[in-house]
Amino acid sequence: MKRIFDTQLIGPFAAMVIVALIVALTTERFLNPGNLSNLSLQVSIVALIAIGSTIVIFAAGIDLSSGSMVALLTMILAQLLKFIGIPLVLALPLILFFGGLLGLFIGLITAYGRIPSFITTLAALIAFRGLALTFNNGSPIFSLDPALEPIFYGKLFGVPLPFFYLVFFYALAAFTMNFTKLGREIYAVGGNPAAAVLTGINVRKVQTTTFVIAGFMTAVGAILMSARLNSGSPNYGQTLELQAIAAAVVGGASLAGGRGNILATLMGAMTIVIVQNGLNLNAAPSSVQNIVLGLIILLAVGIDMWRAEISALMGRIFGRSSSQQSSSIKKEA
Amino acid sequence: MKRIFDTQLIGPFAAMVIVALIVALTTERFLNPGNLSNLSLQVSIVALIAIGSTIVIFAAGIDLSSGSMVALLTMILAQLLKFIGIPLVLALPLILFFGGLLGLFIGLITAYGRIPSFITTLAALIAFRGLALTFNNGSPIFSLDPALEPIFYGKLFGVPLPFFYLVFFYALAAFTMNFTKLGREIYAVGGNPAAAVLTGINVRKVQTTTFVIAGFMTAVGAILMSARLNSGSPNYGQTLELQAIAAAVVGGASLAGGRGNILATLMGAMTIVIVQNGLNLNAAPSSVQNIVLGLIILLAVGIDMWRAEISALMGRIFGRSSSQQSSSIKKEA
Amino acid sequence: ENYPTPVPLQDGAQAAIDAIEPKNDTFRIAYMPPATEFNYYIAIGEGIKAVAAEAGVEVFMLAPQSGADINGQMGMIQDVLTQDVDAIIFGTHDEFAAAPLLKQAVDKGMAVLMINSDIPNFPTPIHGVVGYSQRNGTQAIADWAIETYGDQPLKVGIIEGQPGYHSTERVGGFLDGIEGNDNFEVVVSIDGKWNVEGGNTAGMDILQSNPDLDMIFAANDYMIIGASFAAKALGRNDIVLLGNDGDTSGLEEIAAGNITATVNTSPFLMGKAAMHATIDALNGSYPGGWIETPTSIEDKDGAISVLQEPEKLFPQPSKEY
Amino acid sequence: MTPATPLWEFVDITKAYPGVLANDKVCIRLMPGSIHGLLGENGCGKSTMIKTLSGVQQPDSGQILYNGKSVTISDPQAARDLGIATVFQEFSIVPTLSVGENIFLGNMPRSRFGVIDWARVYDEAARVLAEMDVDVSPETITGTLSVGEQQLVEIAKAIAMDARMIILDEPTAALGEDEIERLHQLLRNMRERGTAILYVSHRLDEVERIVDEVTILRNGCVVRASGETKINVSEIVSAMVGEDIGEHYPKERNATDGIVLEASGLATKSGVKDVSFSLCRGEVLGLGGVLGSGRTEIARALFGTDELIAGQVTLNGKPVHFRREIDAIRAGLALVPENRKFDGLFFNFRASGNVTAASLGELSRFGILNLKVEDQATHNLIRDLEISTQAEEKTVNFLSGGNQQKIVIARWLFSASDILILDEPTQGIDIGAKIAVYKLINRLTRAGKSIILISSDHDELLAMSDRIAVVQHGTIARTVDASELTHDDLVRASADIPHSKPEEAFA
Ligand SMILES: Nc1ncnc2c1ncn2[C@@H]1O[C@H](COP(=O)(O)OP(=O)(O)OP(=O)(O)O)[C@@H](O)[C@H]1O
Ligand SMILES: Nc1ncnc2c1ncn2[C@@H]1O[C@H](COP(=O)(O)OP(=O)(O)OP(=O)(O)O)[C@@H](O)[C@H]1O
Ligand SMILES: [Mg+2]
Ligand SMILES: [Mg+2]
Repeated sequence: MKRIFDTQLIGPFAAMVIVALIVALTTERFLNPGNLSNLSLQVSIVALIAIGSTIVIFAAGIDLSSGSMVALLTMILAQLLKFIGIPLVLALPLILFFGGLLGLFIGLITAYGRIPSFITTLAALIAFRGLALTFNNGSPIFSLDPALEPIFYGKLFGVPLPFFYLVFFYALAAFTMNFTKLGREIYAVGGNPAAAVLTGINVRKVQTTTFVIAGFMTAVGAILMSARLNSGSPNYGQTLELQAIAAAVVGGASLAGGRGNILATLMGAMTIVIVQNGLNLNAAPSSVQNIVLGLIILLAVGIDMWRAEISALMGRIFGRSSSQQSSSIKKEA
Repeated sequence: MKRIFDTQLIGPFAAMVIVALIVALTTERFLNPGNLSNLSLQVSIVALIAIGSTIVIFAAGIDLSSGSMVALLTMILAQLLKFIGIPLVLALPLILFFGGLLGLFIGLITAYGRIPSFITTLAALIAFRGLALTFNNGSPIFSLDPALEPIFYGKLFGVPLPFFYLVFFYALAAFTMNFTKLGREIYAVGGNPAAAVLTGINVRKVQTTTFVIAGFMTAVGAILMSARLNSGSPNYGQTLELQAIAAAVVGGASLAGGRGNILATLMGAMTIVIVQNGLNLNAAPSSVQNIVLGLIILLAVGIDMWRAEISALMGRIFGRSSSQQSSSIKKEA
Repeated sequence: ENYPTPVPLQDGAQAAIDAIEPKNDTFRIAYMPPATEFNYYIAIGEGIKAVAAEAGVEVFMLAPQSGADINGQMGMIQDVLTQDVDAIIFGTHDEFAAAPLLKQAVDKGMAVLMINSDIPNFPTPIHGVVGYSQRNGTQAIADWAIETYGDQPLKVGIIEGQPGYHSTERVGGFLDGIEGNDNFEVVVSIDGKWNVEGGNTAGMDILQSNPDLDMIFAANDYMIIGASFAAKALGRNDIVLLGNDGDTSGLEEIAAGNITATVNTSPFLMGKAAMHATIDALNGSYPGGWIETPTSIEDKDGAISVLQEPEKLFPQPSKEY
Repeated sequence: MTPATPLWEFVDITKAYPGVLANDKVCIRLMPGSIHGLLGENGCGKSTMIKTLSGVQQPDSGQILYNGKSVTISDPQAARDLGIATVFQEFSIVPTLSVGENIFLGNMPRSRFGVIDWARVYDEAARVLAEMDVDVSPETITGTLSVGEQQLVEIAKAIAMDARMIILDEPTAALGEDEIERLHQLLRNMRERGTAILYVSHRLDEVERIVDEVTILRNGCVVRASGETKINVSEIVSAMVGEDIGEHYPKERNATDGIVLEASGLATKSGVKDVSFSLCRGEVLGLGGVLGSGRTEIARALFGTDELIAGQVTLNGKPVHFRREIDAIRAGLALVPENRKFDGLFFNFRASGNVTAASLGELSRFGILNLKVEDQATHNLIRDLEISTQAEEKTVNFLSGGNQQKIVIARWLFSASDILILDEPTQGIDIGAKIAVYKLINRLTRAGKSIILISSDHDELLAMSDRIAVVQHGTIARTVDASELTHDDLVRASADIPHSKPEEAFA
């Protein structure tokens, strides 16, 4: 437990709480139970996809494809349900499988083709949206299946179902990263791939696996998106990949790879969503939302980067020398 | 001259020619002079912006902000011309200045704040679009100035003006990269920032400069965009940053920094535009365009990465041992 | 009267007006268009605000930036549901996605009206629909084109919007209008993504692949404005350019002679009608149903006369006409 | 186990890279309980051989016999299963992970359900570190350790496996004399227990001390098989180079009385305290001390890289203040950093770009570079310093370590620096290249330039310096004439470090 809830969580957790406090001060509607249960709906899709994006980042990769992949998968799901007539219980696992499969392709090309993941997933970002447009002449497909909506809007003991998905997948991810061979191999590959090769870690396999995980989690997100909107559309998920990466980054994941706590990503996603919710509740225009989100990303990373300087400054202000050394690692450029 | 037109250009040039040949075979309209002069219009905006994106990449950075910055700058230009009533001859230099200034901000935060450029420009990508929306209630502004259109649509000796802008700025960029101190320093910083510091190169200043150049070139692109549509809009330039990066990458620039030829980016941009033009002339749907563009990016980088293997294979096929060693640089992981 | 008499919605699509329970003394109304990227919805919003100011009610606008961001719009509707709002005036690109949330709004006693629509059978019962008939508008401009240019063979290009209800209806209306007329031949039809940039690219491409085009119809004014630049660049001043919306800038382009004609749908007036109906619904004096706002075809002279009444326009024209 | 049967036998191992035949029919026999040296010049194929033996790559042809039976080592895991542990030349630690994790990377102790047993990871790592007498907590993030400590973790990785064969590829390159002695003791203990050890190093003095037999490679071929060469530096050298090279330390004394640089009371945040010394024209001032004593930090303080918080540098009698590296460079200082790979070379440039990198200002007018001068000067330097002429055409990653090092030094010849700080300039380069560097030092001092030489190779330091400053805990304990100091003095100075424990710990 100590391993999972480590000191890396303090920063993102504090950020989340501070942001929540500020929002709660600006509007009493924030702490309304209805609104709080809304938050778990709002955060669910991006936070679930961010699990995959973060794990790819841990292995020093980047996944730009998830937004387009969501579009493609919602179209495939729509096609399956509406035009091919496959029952929902079969279609959902199929979508998860396709998500993993697309991730596998990306992973194989990246790892075995030695192409930087920025490039492969940029290509996928463009191509997947094109593929999504080939279905149904590029038109959205509506009213897929009445049984789809409860997947997103349903409740258990009065708590929205997406809350449970979040708990389940984040618990699984935290366990994997901290207590399994795979998890440690992902960190090792991200930290120093050359060293990982020399120690016998199958670096390419590990890299590929991270993309399979990302594809799978994107499929989970795509299913929730389809359930929420009861439709599939080639336009869904635009910039979702950036939101997912933003969640990881606000949570403190280093793009250089090798370190970070997966639970911090959940907090990063929560922070972003709380801010958006707060702005929505105060009826702020979308322009302000964008500006604020940009600043949050900068601030979150800045605070992480300048931790040593900030703590030194704090020490000077509060008159005690900061004895704790910065845990940030000097990366060879 | 030999320095500028070096062997790194052979690959991208060959790719461009092959693609052009294929397109010419599928439709006789391609080689129509009108269409060819159109190509220079089509390619101009993205190719000019790609100069900046490529130079940032040479210094091992990445610029995701250019698309949003185009939107913001077209809105500022529209505001200046239409609502503030500043004359065009004054407004244009101001926009170039603002572009450089925005680039300066990004550069300073990146270089002196020690924040990865992926993050700062991601934040800028989001925030600039928000800023663009704060003008005119987020609505486009039309019919800015009749004198604006000729900047894009005008001709000199029957050749579209954008062709001359391309020649001018690419010549300038090629000269800078190959014959000036700054150009050399950019490659040095991209190749090994730690070594650059110890040789007395002001790494942060150089990094900042690349972003100023990128901001300036984005402003050039924004002016052309405004001239092309005689308007400003917060929606302009979406995914333009990705197209510019794609041009650099198809031209063979390595995202790891330190190497590449700026003229190759022009060829990369041309290759992409020729393919799109070819698909348009054959009335291919946009879905196909996306898929093809994705594949081109993959192929271009793949061929670059596998050069050693491919030349070995060629050697085996044509019965002579490939004596030339691969020039691809083994990067420390 | 403030708006045309409502036409009843289809069976089962009408929510009960007497179930509306305003919670605030000063009505709080949310205006939720699909996106802020379209001037059109801003113009509607201005109409709404104008009436709100007169009537002394509170209104706020909440919308994602991009029309494609339906997920974002649903999030916003959800956020609004937990607030004490008395009415929602919404427009959406995906009625099926919005339906479950709007059902909750109706169940909570909010007044729910859809704007810029002619859907008589929204998937869940709502209180009213305000808008022009998308099909009738573009069919009228097709009729106008036949009347004006129909005496010789014409090759027509179409710039669609991104696939969806609006694009289907508007393009469908135009095609209905020219159907059976042998002089009109549609030779190409492509997507212009609803915006100027997309319209410009599409215009460039279709004029290049079909140099003999005589007429372009675009599903909105932005795209036809974009296409007009393409025509100009290729030296095609003779081409007939038709749009749809009655956007101020579109009208100004028509007045300037850069575009031939458009369907003027008066978004500002539509917004006023919608707001009047909403306040009436909260006061119980609106019977429910579809309010069809009028449209007209405006060519150069018509556009100038519309521009001469700036109080009915948003944004304001760039000069006096 | 009869000593007559080799534990491992590698027969006719051949491995080619594109354009290079790195190993050509190499045969090595490794006996249990014996330390086998694998020696040769830079690029002769030692690391290639080791990668093959460790399963990192497959040989093109050849046979591997384990206890007389033919085996294939398909991957590093297979090597591990066969009881082979390797310390690679390239750092193979993951800087973002803890020391404990690095030690067990690739085979972390796990419980029955495949769940990682963290308690055991740290307990066993602590045990191994204690056995090696390394004072590092297993929970420390490895990247925060000093280079030397990281190298010790690297070695701990191999020790932890309790292997029957251990391969070490230049394990001492980043170690000081003290650590080297401890490592040797550890290896002797392992030899006692019957472990076969394959040892690669360019420090022939230590080879002489520890190795039982040697195999010498040249251009990928075995030129002297085991037993054909006596374990003696000069014999080894002539076998390696193929000719007798005479004096290993061709020291010229060019020191004069004129003081060019004087440092008084320097201190930085990186641990430099009250450092004072003077440097004369034509002098080589050696900085001796143990790993982590702060020699590199003194160099950085002088060069303007680390900000001075106290003290004064005086250059030719004038006080100077370097805010950045460029100030120091302009004043005539030069720094050849200790890690040429990370801090020295631009692998994306050919020789020319590397040579002129520190002089771009002088090479340009109005910001435009004079490329003719650049090419000509590079050509001349390549000729004068006998650098491989390939460097003119190819990026420097294709050059051997020695050539690379000469190019870094050439940079400062081109910039016409008067004072050169050479930080471990011969680390990892072969004896021939070392002598070339020594001759270069002579040439520089003869031309009236002054040199600060940092080296952990005591013989080299003693032989090449005029005076030696002994550095301890970031300060200069004393400065004496090199001739008044012996190897033992330096070792003793090194031993005077608080946390190091007596050598009995290894017994
Ligand atoms: N991955 C590789 N690809 C191509 N050539 C390589 C590769 N690795 C090594 N070489 C080349 O193979 C030859 C042998 O290199 P190797 O690293 O085995 O030398 P070494 O004896 O270990 O040298 P050093 O003493 O400098 O460590 C050299 O010419 C080197 O340039
Ligand atoms: N990245 C780092 N983070 C924290 N401390 C470091 C780091 N690198 C080095 N140190 C510390 O700085 C001191 C000097 O370390 P280093 O091994 O570089 O010694 P050095 O000065 O190069 O020694 P030498 O005298 O061998 O040149 C040590 O106390 C070490 O622990
Ligand atoms: Mg080696
Ligand atoms: Mg050192």
